[in-house]
Amino acid sequence: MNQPRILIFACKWCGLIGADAAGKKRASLPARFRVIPVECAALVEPDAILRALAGGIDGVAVLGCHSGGCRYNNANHASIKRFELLKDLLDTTGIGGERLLLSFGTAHEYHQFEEIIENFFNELAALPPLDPWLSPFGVVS
Amino acid sequence: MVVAVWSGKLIMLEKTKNIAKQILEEKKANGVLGLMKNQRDIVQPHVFKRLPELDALVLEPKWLLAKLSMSILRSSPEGYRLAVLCRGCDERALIELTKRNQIEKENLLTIGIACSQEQAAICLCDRPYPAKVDAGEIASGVDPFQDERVREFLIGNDKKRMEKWANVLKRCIKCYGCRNSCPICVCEPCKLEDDVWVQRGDVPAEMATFHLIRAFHLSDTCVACGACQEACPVNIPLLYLQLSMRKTLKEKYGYEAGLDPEKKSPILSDFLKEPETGREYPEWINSLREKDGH
Amino acid sequence: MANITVFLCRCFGEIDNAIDFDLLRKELSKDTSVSSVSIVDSLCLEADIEKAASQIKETKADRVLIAACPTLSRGNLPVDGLIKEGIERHKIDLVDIREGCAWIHGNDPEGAVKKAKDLINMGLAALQHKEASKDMRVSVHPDALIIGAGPAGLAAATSLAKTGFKVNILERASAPGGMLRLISQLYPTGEDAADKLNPYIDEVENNHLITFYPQSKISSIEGCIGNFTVQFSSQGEDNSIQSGIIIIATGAKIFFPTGLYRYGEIRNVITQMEIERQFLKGSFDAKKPVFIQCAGARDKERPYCSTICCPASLKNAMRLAGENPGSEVFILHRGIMTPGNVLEKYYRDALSMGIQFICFEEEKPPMIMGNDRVEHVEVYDAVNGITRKIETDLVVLSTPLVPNDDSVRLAQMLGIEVDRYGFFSESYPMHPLETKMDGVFICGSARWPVASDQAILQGRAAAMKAVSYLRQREIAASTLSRVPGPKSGHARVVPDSCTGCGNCVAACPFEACHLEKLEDRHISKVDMMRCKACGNCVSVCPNGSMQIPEHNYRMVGEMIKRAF
Amino acid sequence: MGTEFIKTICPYCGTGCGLIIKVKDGVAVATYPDREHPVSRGSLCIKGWSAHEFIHHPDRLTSPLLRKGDTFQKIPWDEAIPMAADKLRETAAKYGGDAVGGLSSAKCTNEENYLFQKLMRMVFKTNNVDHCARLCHAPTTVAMAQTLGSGAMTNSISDLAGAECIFVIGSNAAESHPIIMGEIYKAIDRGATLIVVDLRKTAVVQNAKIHLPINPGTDIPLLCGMMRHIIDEGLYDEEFVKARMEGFEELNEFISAWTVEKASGECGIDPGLIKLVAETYAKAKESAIVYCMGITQHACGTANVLAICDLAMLCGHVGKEYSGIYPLRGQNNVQGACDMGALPNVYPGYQSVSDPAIRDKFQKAWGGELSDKPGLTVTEIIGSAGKDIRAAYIMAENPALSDPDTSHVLESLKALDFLIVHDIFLTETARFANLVLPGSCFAEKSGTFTNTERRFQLLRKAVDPPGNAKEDFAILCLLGSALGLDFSYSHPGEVMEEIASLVPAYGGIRFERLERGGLQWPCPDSDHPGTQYLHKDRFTRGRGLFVTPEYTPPKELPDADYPYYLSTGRMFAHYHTGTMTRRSPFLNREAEEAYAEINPEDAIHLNVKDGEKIKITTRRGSIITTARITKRVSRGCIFAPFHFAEARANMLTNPVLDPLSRIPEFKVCAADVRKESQDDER
Repeated sequence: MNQPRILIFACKWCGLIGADAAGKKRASLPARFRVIPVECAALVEPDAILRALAGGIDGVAVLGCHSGGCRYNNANHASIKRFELLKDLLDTTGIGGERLLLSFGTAHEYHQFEEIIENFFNELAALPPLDPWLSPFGVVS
Repeated sequence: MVVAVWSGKLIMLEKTKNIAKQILEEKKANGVLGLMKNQRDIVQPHVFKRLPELDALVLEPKWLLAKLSMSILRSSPEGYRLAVLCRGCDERALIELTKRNQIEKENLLTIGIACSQEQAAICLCDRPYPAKVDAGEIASGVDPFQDERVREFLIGNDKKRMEKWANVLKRCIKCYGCRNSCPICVCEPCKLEDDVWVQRGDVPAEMATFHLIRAFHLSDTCVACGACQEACPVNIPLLYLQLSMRKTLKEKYGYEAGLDPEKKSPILSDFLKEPETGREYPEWINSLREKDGH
Repeated sequence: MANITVFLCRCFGEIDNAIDFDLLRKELSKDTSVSSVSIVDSLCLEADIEKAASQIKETKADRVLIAACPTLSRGNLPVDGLIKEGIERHKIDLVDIREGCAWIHGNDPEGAVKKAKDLINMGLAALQHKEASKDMRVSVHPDALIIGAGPAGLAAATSLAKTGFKVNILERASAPGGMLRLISQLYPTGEDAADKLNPYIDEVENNHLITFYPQSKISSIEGCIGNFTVQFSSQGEDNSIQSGIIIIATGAKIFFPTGLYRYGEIRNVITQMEIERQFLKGSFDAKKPVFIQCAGARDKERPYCSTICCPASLKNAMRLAGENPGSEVFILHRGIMTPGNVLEKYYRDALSMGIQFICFEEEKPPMIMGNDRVEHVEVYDAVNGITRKIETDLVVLSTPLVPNDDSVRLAQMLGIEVDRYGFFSESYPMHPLETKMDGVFICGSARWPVASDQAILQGRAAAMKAVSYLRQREIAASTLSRVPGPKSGHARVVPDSCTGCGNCVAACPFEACHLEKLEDRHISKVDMMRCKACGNCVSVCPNGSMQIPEHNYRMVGEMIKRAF
Repeated sequence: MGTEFIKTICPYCGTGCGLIIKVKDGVAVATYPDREHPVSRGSLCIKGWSAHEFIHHPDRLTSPLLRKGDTFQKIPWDEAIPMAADKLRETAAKYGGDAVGGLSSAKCTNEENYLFQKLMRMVFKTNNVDHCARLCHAPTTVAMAQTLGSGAMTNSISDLAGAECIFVIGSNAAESHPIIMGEIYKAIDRGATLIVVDLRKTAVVQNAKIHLPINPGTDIPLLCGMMRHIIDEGLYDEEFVKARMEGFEELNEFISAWTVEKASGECGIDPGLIKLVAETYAKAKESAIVYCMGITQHACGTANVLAICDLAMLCGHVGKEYSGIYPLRGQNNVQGACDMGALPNVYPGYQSVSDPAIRDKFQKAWGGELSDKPGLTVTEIIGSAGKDIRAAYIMAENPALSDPDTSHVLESLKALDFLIVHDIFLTETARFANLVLPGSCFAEKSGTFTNTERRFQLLRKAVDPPGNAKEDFAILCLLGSALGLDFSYSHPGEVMEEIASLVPAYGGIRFERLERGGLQWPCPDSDHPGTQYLHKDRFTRGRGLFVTPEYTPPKELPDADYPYYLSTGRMFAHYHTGTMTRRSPFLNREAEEAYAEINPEDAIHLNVKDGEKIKITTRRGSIITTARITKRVSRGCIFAPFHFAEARANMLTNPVLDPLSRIPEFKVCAADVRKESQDDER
C-alpha cells in the first residue's frame, strides 16, 4: 500500500483555522501530513511546490480563503492561474496535476478540512509513485 | 524546383540587404544586428555599421539575436538605436524582453524575416513569421501536437509519461545551456543557481526542480523558439515541456507570449478580473464553496 | 551556530498523552542548533511564562521555539509575555503540536512523535532563517481633504471640523450641496432639502477650520497616508494642499435615458430630476401621470438597482396625487424596492392614497403612444396577464444613478479600485468605507447610490475613521494591517539581483511596487506604507529578488526539506 | 562599438568543442556555442559555457617573476629571458644536457609543443621531455601503437551515434566528456545498448541498460572472461581475424585460462551477466568501446588497454564506421602534445628517437645533433629532481597537484637548482619556481589543438594577454633564440608548415585548410579530406596484433589498517587542478570546496553526516575534506575529486608505475577514513 505524504500550505486566516478546528474536533487523521502556515495563499511560490515534490513529498495542498474573503484584496485568487499552469506542467511530465490541490474555503467551513485531506490521501495513494523522478544515487542529506 | 527555392532565398536576402542599407543610409539606426559570413565562410553575429559590410550579410542558420540585442543596447550610450534582423520567434522574444523592461522599445527597430516551410517543420513552429514581415514568404504554421515525437511525450498514461520524461531528464549534464540560450532568461542570479531550489555539485541536475522550475518560469514568456532544445547536448526535448502551458494560456486567456507588446501576462493578474469578471472556477479547484451544504 | 531554546508545553497532559515527550526531547537534543529543551505544564499560566523568560535569559538563548497549541486558541499569551520580557518578536516562533498533532493522531503514537519532531524541526529551520522586516514611520499632516461637497462630503467635513481638524473641501461646482440642491423635498419625511442642507452650508461658510474650494479640478495626487499632496486648480487658479487623509465624496450623476421610452423625442416624457426642478419652482399640473421605474436600470448594461428611485417615485407620486385632487397616478414597476420598516410604510401610504401599481416584465416594457405628445401608455400587466392602455398626460422615468465620468481617473490617481460599473469600491467587506489605499475613504453615492440620509451617515462614519489616523502624530507602516494584529512584514527587494521585469508591479494588489530607472536598467521599489505583505510579488518574482524577510525562501526551502 | 565574436576551441577536455567568444572592448565577456562546429554542433557543457570567466581573473600573471627568498619580484622580459637561457645553459654545461628536464603541456597548442620539444632536444641534446599524457593516456599510446600501430581514437566522435552497442569501461563521460555523452544518448535513442563498467553509479550508469560494478582493478579478468566466452561460442569475427590479424593462437591459448567462472570470481560479476555482455558486444553489427582513466590509471594500465584492443579486434569491431575503440582524451590538446613529440621516446608523429634513419631526418631538418637515448618521463623527471635532474622548465603543467604522492613531488621541486614555470596563474607548482614566466590562455593566442578524434582545429586569438604577459609562442621563440636556435617564426602557421614537412601523416595540414571544422589526421597531402576512421583496409602497423594482457591486481588493496578503497577522478564542474575552473565563479559555485563521496552505510558506521569534515589517510599522507554522502559509491569505497588544492587527493594516491607506460596507479589505493572531530578529541 502506497503511503503518500502531504505538505499543506495553509493560509492563516482560513485554511489554518480549519486545520485547528479539525484538531478541536479530535478528528482522526493519518500522521503523514505537515502544515506550513502562510499569510496568504498568494505567498506560496510554485517553485516551493516543485521543491517539495522533488524531495519525495507526494502531494501539496494549498488552502486559501474564499473569493471576496481574502484579507489581501483578492491576492488569494492571483494564485489560481499560476497553479493552473503548474498543473499543466505536472500533467505533461506525468507527475500528475492531481498532486497539487488548491482549495478555497472560509474559516467557518472547518468541518471540511478532514474530508479534503482524507480524499487527497486516497487520491495520491492511487497515483503511481514518484520514484522515477527522484535521483536514486543523488546526495543523501 | 531547387533553382526556384534558391532564387527565392536570394530575392529574400537582397530585399533584406536593401532594407538594412536604407536603415543605415537614413540613419534610422546606428547599427544593424544580423549574421555575417566572413571570407573564411564562418557565420557569426555582427553589428553592421557601414554599407560595404552588408555584402557579407546572410540569413541562415536560425540564430536568435534577441538576448544579444539586449546586451548591445544595454552597454550602448543613450540614444543608440539598433536594428535587428529577426525571425518570428526572435521578434516575439524581443517583444517579451521589451515588456519586461530589458529593452527600451524606442531604441529597437526590427527587420522581420519569415521562415521557410522546412524551418517551420524543424522547429514545430506554429507561427513561423514575425508580426511585421519585411522579407520572405509566410509559411504556414505547424501544429506541434500533431507531431509523432511530441505525442509520444505528451500523450499516454501518466506512469508511462513519467518514466519517459524521467529517462530523458536524467541525462542532464547540468550545462545550463537551456537557460543560457533562452532568449528570455535574463535573471542574474538565477534561481537554478540557488541550492535552496536546486542541489549543487551533482549531475544529473535535480529533475523535478531544475527542469520544472525552469520550464515553469517560462510558462508565460516562452516564445517556443526551441533554442533550449537546440542547445541541449543530450537531446532533451525541452520545448515539449512548454507546449501544454502555452496551449492553456492561449485557449483560456487568449494570451500568447510575444504577440502584443501591451498585453500583460494573465498570470500576473487576479483570477476574478481576467479574462472577464465572474469567470467560473476551474473544475479542479476543490473549492469548499461548492460543497457548502451547511 | 544558532542557540535555540525549545519549550515543549504539556498542556496538562493534553499533548504528552499522545506524544512521548521524553523521546522527543532526546531526539531534539541531538540537533546542534538547540541549546536546551524544557518541558512545561502549560504556557498559559503566567508563572510558567515568567519561568520560561528567566530561563531564556539564563541560557542566553538567542531564539525561542514554543511547541504548544495553535496561536489562535491561546490568544498569543506566551508570545506577548515573552515580548514583555524583552525578547524580540521575530526571535520567537510557535509550532502547533496539539490540534495539529496530539489531538488528531492519538491512535498513531509513533507517527505522532515523528510528526511532532518534524514540525519542531521545521520550526527550528524557520527560526534560523527568519529575518525581521524594516519598518518606517510617516509623520501625519493633520489636515483632512474631502473631495466633493454633497451631503456626504459636507457631513464628513463638519464632523471633522467639530473634532478640531482643519478641512479642505474640493468641489467641482460653484457652490456646496451637490445633488441635494436639485431636489425639493426628501423622502420619507417630506422635509425641504434646503432645510437639511443649509445648516451644513452655514457651517462650511462660518467655521474657520473649513476651507471650501469651488470649481476645482484635481491634476495630481501623490503620497500616502499621513501625507498626501494634491495639485488642483480652483476657479482657474493653481493650488496645492497637503493632507493626512482623503475622503472621496464625489457622489454620482443621474442617468439621462435618451432614446429610452422616447425620452428626448416627445414632450411630456421626463425624468425624476426634471419633475424635482418643477417642484422647486412651485406646483406641478398633471392629472394622469405615469411613473415608469427602472428606466435604464436592472438591464444588461446596468444590472444593478439604484435603490433611491422607488422611494423617490413614491414621494413624487404622492405629492402629485395630493396636489391634484382627482388625479389618477400610475406607477409601472418591476418590483417596488422599499426595504426597512419606514420605506415599507411609505409604500403602503401610497397604496392607500389610491396610487395604482402595475408590474411589468423586463422583456415587455411599456409602450409610449402618441405623436408629439404622449397620449397613452400601453403596458402588459404581468400579474393579471392582460395588456392595459393607460391614458396619460405625463410620463416620469425613474432612472438610476451612474458613476461620475472622471471616477476612473480619480481612482487611478489614488491607486484605488472602481467596481465593474465605475463606483469606487472597498477593498474588503470587513473594512467598510476603506479602500485598498490606507487613508483614502469613500462615502455616499460615489461608493454606491444612496439617499441623502445614508450619504450623511457614511460621511460621518468616514470622518470618524479618518480621525483615528489624523490624531496620530506618526503612523508606522507595520500598523497599517488588514489583519488582526500588526502586519506580518514588508516585501523587500534585493536591488542587485532585481531585473526590473515588472512582474511584481503588475501583480501587487495594493499598488505597492513601482519601477525605478537606474542608469542601465530598472529595479523595483516597494512602498512600505502600501505593502500588506500578502506575498503575491514573491510568487511572481522570477529570481527571488522579492522576499518577505519573515517568510523568506530559504526558510521555506529548509522547512520543506525537513518536513518528513 | 567594439563587440566582436571570435570562433575558437574550448580549453577544457579533449572533445574540442567549438566556442564563440564575445569580446567587448578587448574583454571576453561571454561564451556561446558554435552551431557550425562538427563535434559540438551548438552545444556546450557547463565548463564550455563558462570558458571566458577565468580569462581576465585578477590572479592572472602579468609580469615575469623572480624568486627573492620567499617572495617573488617582478622583472622585465629582457632580464627574464636571458636569465632563463643562462641558467639552463649553465646547468647543461655543468651536469650535461640530460640534467635538464622539460614538461610540455597538453594545454598548449601543437605549435608550442613542437617548439618546446625541439628546443629541449636541440639545445640540450636531451629527450627529457614529457607532459601530462603520462598521467592519463600513456598506456593508450603504448598499447594501441603495439596492437594497431596508432595510439589514437580509431573513429570519430560522431560515429558513436550510429553504434548498435556501446561498451563504456572506466569512463564517466557524462561528467568528464559531456558532449561525447550526448552522442551516446543519440545512439540510445536509436535503440543502441549501453553497457557500463564502473564501480560508481555515475550518471552514465543511470542511463545504461547493463551495469557491471566490478571489483577495483579487475578489468582484465572481465575482458578476458568475455573474450573466452566469445571464442567458445564462436562469436568472434573469424574472417577478420584470419584476414587482418596475427597472434590469434597465442591469444587463444592465453585466454583459455580465463574461464568465465574464473573471471567472475575475480571481478565479482555474475557469470551469466558476463556472458550476456560478451554476446551483446560481439553480436552487434557495430560495437564501440569507450574507455578512459578507469582503464589507464592502473599499474596494469597498458595491459588493460591491450585487453580492450584484443576484444575489439577479436570481434572485428575496428576499421569500420560506427565501431572502434574510443580512448577519451582528457586535455584539449593532449592528443596534439603527443602527436608533436612532447614525449621522451618519439619525435613528432610518433617517430622513434632510437631509429637512426628517423633521427637522421630530424638532424638534417633541424640542423643539429640529437640524442638517441630515450628521455625521462614526467614521474621520473620529478622523481629524480635534485639528483639527475638539476634544472627544469615546466610549461603550463601543475605536477604539484596532478602527480601522485604529492608530498614527495613538492620535496622534489624544492630540490631543483633552478625551476622555470611558464603558466597563466601562480599555480601550486609555480610557487616553487625560481623564475615564473607569464603565459597566455587559449583565448589569447593562435595555433592549433588536436582533439580526441585526431581533429586539428584552429584556435583564434580573441583578446590580448594581460599586462606584460606574452603569447606562449612568442615566449618560446624568444627563449629559443636566446639559446641560439633559429626560432624566427613570425606566426604559428609557419611552424605548422615545418611540422607538415616532417610528419607524413600531417602533410596536408595547413592553417588555411582548418578554418571550417578542422581536419582529422592522417591527412598526408593538401587534397586529402582527412580521415574519419583509421585502419580501414589495413592497420597502421600492417596486420593487427593480438597481445596477451597479463593481469596484475592493484598494488595496494584495502587491509585492516586501511580498510577503504580510494579512487580519484573528476566532477562535472571542475577541471583537473582547478586553476581555471576554480577561478570561474559560475563553475566554482557548483562545488566550492573539496569533498569526498561516501556510501550512506559507511557514513552511519563512521557517524558522519553530509557536509561534515572527514580525514582520509593513506600510507602517503592525509587530507581533510568534506563528506558527501551518496549511494553513488558502494560500501567500502571513497571517491575524491582531485581538483582541490586545499585537500589534494593526490597526497593520497599511490605512485607505483605501470612498467610499460610509466603511468601511476591513481585509481586504486587503500585508505582509512575518520570523522575529523574525533581526531581533535584524541
